[in-house]
Amino acid sequence: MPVQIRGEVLSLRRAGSYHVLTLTAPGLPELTRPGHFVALSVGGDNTGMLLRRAFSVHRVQSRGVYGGTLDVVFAVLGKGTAWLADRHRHDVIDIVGPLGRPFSLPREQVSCVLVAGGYGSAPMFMLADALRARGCRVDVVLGASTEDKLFGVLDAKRMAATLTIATEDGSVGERGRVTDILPAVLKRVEADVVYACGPMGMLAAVTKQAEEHGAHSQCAVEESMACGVGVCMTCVLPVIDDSGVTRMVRSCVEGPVFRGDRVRWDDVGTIPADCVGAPVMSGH
Amino acid sequence: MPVQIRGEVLSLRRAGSYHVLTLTAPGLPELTRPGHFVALSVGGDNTGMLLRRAFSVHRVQSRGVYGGTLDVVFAVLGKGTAWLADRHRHDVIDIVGPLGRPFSLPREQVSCVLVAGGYGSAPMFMLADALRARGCRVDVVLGASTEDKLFGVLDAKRMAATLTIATEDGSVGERGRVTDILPAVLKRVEADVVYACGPMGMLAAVTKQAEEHGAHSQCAVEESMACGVGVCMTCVLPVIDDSGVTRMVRSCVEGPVFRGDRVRWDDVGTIPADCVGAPVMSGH
Amino acid sequence: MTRAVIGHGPLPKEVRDLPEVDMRTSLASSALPNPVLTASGCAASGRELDQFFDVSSLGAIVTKSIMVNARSGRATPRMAETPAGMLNSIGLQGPGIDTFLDKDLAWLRERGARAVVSIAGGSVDEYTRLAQRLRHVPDLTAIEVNISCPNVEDRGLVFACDPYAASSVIAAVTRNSAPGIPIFAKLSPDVTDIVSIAKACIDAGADGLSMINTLLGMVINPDTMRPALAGVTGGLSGPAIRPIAVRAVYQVHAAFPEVPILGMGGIRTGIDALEFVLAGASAVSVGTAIFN
Amino acid sequence: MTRAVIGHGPLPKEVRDLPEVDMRTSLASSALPNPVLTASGCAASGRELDQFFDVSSLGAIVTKSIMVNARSGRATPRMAETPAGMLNSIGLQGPGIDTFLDKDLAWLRERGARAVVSIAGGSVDEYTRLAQRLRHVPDLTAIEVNISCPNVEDRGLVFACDPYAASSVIAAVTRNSAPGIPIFAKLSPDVTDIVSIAKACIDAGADGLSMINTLLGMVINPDTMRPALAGVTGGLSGPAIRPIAVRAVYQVHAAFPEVPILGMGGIRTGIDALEFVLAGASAVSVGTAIFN
Ligand SMILES: Cc1cc2nc3c(=O)[nH]c(=O)nc-3n(C[C@H](O)[C@H](O)[C@H](O)COP(=O)(O)OP(=O)(O)OC[C@H]3O[C@@H](n4cnc5c(N)ncnc54)[C@H](O)[C@@H]3O)c2cc1C
Ligand SMILES: Cc1cc2nc3c(=O)[nH]c(=O)nc-3n(C[C@H](O)[C@H](O)[C@H](O)COP(=O)(O)OP(=O)(O)OC[C@H]3O[C@@H](n4cnc5c(N)ncnc54)[C@H](O)[C@@H]3O)c2cc1C
Ligand SMILES: Cc1cc2nc3c(=O)[nH]c(=O)nc-3n(C[C@H](O)[C@H](O)[C@H](O)COP(=O)(O)O)c2cc1C
Ligand SMILES: Cc1cc2nc3c(=O)[nH]c(=O)nc-3n(C[C@H](O)[C@H](O)[C@H](O)COP(=O)(O)O)c2cc1C
Ligand code: FES
Ligand code: FES
Repeated sequence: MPVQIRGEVLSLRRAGSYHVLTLTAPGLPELTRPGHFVALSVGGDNTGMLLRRAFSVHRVQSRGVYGGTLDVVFAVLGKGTAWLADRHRHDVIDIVGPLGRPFSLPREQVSCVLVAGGYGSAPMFMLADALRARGCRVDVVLGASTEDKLFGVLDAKRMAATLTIATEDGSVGERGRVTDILPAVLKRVEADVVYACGPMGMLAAVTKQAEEHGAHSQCAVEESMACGVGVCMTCVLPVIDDSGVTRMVRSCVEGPVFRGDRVRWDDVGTIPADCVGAPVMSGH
Repeated sequence: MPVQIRGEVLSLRRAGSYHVLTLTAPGLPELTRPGHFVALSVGGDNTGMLLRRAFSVHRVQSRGVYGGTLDVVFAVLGKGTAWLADRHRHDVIDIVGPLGRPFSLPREQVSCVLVAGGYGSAPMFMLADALRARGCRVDVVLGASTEDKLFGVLDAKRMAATLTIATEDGSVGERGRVTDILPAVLKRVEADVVYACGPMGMLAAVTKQAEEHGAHSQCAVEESMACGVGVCMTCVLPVIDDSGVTRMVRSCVEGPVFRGDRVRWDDVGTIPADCVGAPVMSGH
Repeated sequence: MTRAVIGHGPLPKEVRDLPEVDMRTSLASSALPNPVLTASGCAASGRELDQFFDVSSLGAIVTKSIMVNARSGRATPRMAETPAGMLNSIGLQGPGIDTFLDKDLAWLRERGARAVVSIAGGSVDEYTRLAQRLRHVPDLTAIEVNISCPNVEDRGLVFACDPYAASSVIAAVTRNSAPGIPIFAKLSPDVTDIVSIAKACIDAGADGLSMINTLLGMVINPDTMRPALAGVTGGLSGPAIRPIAVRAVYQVHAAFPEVPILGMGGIRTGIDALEFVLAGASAVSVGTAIFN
Repeated sequence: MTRAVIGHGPLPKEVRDLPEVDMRTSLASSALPNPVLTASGCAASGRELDQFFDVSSLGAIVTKSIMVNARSGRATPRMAETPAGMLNSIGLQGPGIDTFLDKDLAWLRERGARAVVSIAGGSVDEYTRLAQRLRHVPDLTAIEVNISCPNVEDRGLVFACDPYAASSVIAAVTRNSAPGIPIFAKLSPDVTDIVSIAKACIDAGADGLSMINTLLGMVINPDTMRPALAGVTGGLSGPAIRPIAVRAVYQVHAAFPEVPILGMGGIRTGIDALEFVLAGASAVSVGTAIFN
């Protein structure tokens, strides 16, 4: 049950290439689970930007003088994120959340590897807390093109049993991508579940490596969204259901977290011919 | 020769119902004469508000640390002025100006009455200074619906030989409109020229009273403008030229100040049938 | 517009500025407690929005256009934001009429919400079958016929762009629907003369008109240098198109003052809704603003 | 787009993001040093803008549509701001072709600025007379034929909305113009099938197409409850309509890849201009953004 809140900017700080925005968000923390996202209005009154922007919940705090706060981590990509990066203390931003389906947590005390590319690590710290509270082992693998695009290295170091890092330019950790270092980690820690958040290509590869290793995978996807609440059908991708049938499902309400093995990664951006309701081919 | 300047907000203060906005405006003061206006961009990046808003120049200062400042006085009317009223120190506002034709100043040391309704007094103080510098007598008549909609009473008191005020609710001065008190003032001070700024209806009436008294009139009009620089033909009104011919003229470049007797006040908002290029009536 | 509609979630924050008066209105023969509806395709079948506010307080939910069979829609990206608007190219993804009736409409009925069912087809025959399927469904507030669909039997020409094609669809639907249920033809603004299309629909038996659907638009992504939408073109909606919608409503109302109009296109606030009412609409639908 | 164009006054502040490369282009047989023009009616005849930047650095000035006789235009208010757009109903106010040639075009020539002269008429005969009047005028970059005008001889039907009427005007203009001068037909988006209008104009001899003109829109003032414009309806321009313009350019370019297109509609930045070029335009005009 999401809520709509007028959040006040408490702080906005840089973290490498990213910005960390803290908003008052009374009522939100109690409802939020790791992997949930929020949709923020951007542009202010009379803006030409109609649509909310989606961000993973990085952190929520329910205590304190503000009766609840929300942290999101974002990269400036276009107009809306540029506007967000220009906010000041006391500015008001409209929040809708928590939205989507969060990560599934294991019932048993299993070994979990959390893999993130770039700001994909934003939701991983809440997730790590929840997993550790259940007695799971948590190892973290972070990757980015370069050091300043890693987010949360110190926090990850503190909370993870081990932290392994890959950067494409080798500025920190191994030179390469997370998927160059993940298989070794999976083996080393005898991973049962892999949690991943990052670009589609990474999620596809992580799913494959998890499968090869025999681990479950939970992937948080990032599809362009218009409504964020399930009413517009913008954010779909092809997902296989329990009976083996492929459907175009809405990542804003049935995701953003999916079982990796259920997403037809290679077909994202297309309508697979065997999907429910796919156009019937005419001709020979 | 107008300039385009990115002005920084130095201050924004209330004055009765109005707001006084001071912007840095290097280069502007030297170019500005009483009656000029400026066009301000509103809404910021990605705004849905495309058009600049026009405001009379209230004051310019060319000295000081900022290398030139501009004051405008405004009422919150709609979206754009609401946005302006919400600015903070250091915000940047794009300025184009000075625009339009300023008030004509008399060559001789004549008796001048300055009449203004509401924020129409904004340009009158620069004008009064210029007139007094030429040795003219300046008397001021201010009117508004109620006291908080008078602007600049103290300044007017200081600079004018006499100040007469009318408010519709009688909260200060005479109860009534400026045109109820103007004829007596014209007579008392033996006015040679009347300068007026305010709503169209007031300008029409002032022009008539000036004519009856035998004074010249100079009226600053306020027509809705799209470009403010003479290229779009939005801001026209019917004005009689030297040869007695009526044309639809652009108030942004041929005004906003017109000789009162040249404007066909009763026909504003229409295309008079005898105007150049008026539709030829068909029929019998 | 009615206080109940606002402030609880992703719905027009400012659709509230109309005076607090009796807001009852009607869509042809159907009475509505208030004149604010959702626009087809912008509220699914109401269930998701019910988390944010009581959907039964709406004038009605206009459901996503439904076709006979399940349909996967178009490839992604399906959306691009534009100045004060957005493009969509969803391609009428939906479960097909049977599942819709069993699940979605059943939920709306149970919830006590009024439903206007929007139907879409690729041929006159498909519209006919949809009308027949709805014939015995009780308690429908109205049927909205989305004729902004390509006619697969006529080189993909959009029904709403041709008076004859539009009239064929509307005639088939009115002929096959339960008597007494208001049939609203939903018009496209992408035509030279919307009044002539309106006339064709009215003559064919439409009880009212919904206007406007989206305008055909396109965005090219400067980074990829390719169309931003997988479907190349898409439908433009949002405040950007409001002046076009108001004009269309005004023109058609001037020509057919007796015909009820459900007005839409860029409505965000009560003032916007009032503009449509002044132009001649009996009620309004809110679409894109729901996403805001 | 070229650095010279920007930053000196009321002109698209951000039309500068294209790479600093050789920007030469052509409009049919006329060469231009760069592909950025002003849109008709948004730059008068260039003189006012010359205070802010050197108008001879523009690809060309497209002058306000001129008619045979002086014309007072419509009553005020003539303008209403809309979300990311504006409505105008100027009604082609202008001095008539003779004064225009003597004063405005003479100034442009003296100033060394390239001129595309836009002409408008109420009948095929009026367009013919304008073409004849321009026949011996030297150094015109092109003639743009604004056919979004009501035909006084055919119940006020807009030429641009009918292939036959559009073709009659373009044929008359090409027949009566100096050989070699490019004739651009300016199309209206307010049609069911813009490709068919484009075809009619090309078949009638147009060397190129300018697109798009404004869309017919309307705003009702909620305070007065009356249309905001004295002329009731007006033309919608600005970024709001950009997706429609890009789509129109793309469709027409796909159908007639050899025909040069002067693209316009909501261009504010170099990126916007690039979008039109990618859609198929050879050059672009900037209109409403000049006011910003
Ligand atoms: C579930 C989810 C979680 C996300 N979490 C984060 C996060 O924690 N940190 C972060 O920096 N970003 C996150 N994103 C991406 C973020 O939403 C986009 O970067 C942002 O919307 C870009 O907006 P813009 O106005 O700057 O870009 P523009 O390109 O101007 O946006 C135009 C439109 O496209 C949409 N859009 C553009 N890029 C994306 C994208 N990559 N994903 C989704 N929509 C997009 C925008 O929402 C907007 O509607 C997330 C996206 C989703 C769907
Ligand atoms: C030469 C001139 C001098 C002016 N001087 C002052 C001044 O010193 N102080 C002051 O408070 N106001 C002044 N105005 C009026 C001021 O421009 C409008 O109040 C302002 O544009 C309203 O903008 P808005 O966005 O708040 O209203 P909206 O109604 O949202 O504006 C919508 C559009 O209509 C135009 N518009 C609306 N009302 C007016 C109006 N009364 N006059 C002109 N355009 C209008 C706006 O510019 C905008 O383009 C002046 C106008 C002109 C033409
Ligand atoms: C994402 C989206 C999906 C839509 N789907 C449909 C649809 O299925 N059937 C239909 O008739 N109109 C559909 N429309 C059009 C809307 O119902 C409405 O006519 C249009 O968007 C204008 O209103 P607005 O500006 O308030 O959105 C859709 C619009 C959007 C934005
Ligand atoms: C105030 C105004 C006046 C216009 N006058 C004309 C005109 O005289 N002739 C013409 O062909 N187009 C005219 N147009 C249309 C523009 O040339 C252009 O086609 C349209 O505005 C779209 O471009 P834009 O969005 O960049 O303004 C006018 C537009 C505006 C805003
Ligand atoms: S974004 Fe609208 S359904 Fe997912
Ligand atoms: S406002 Fe454009 S000509 Fe005056």
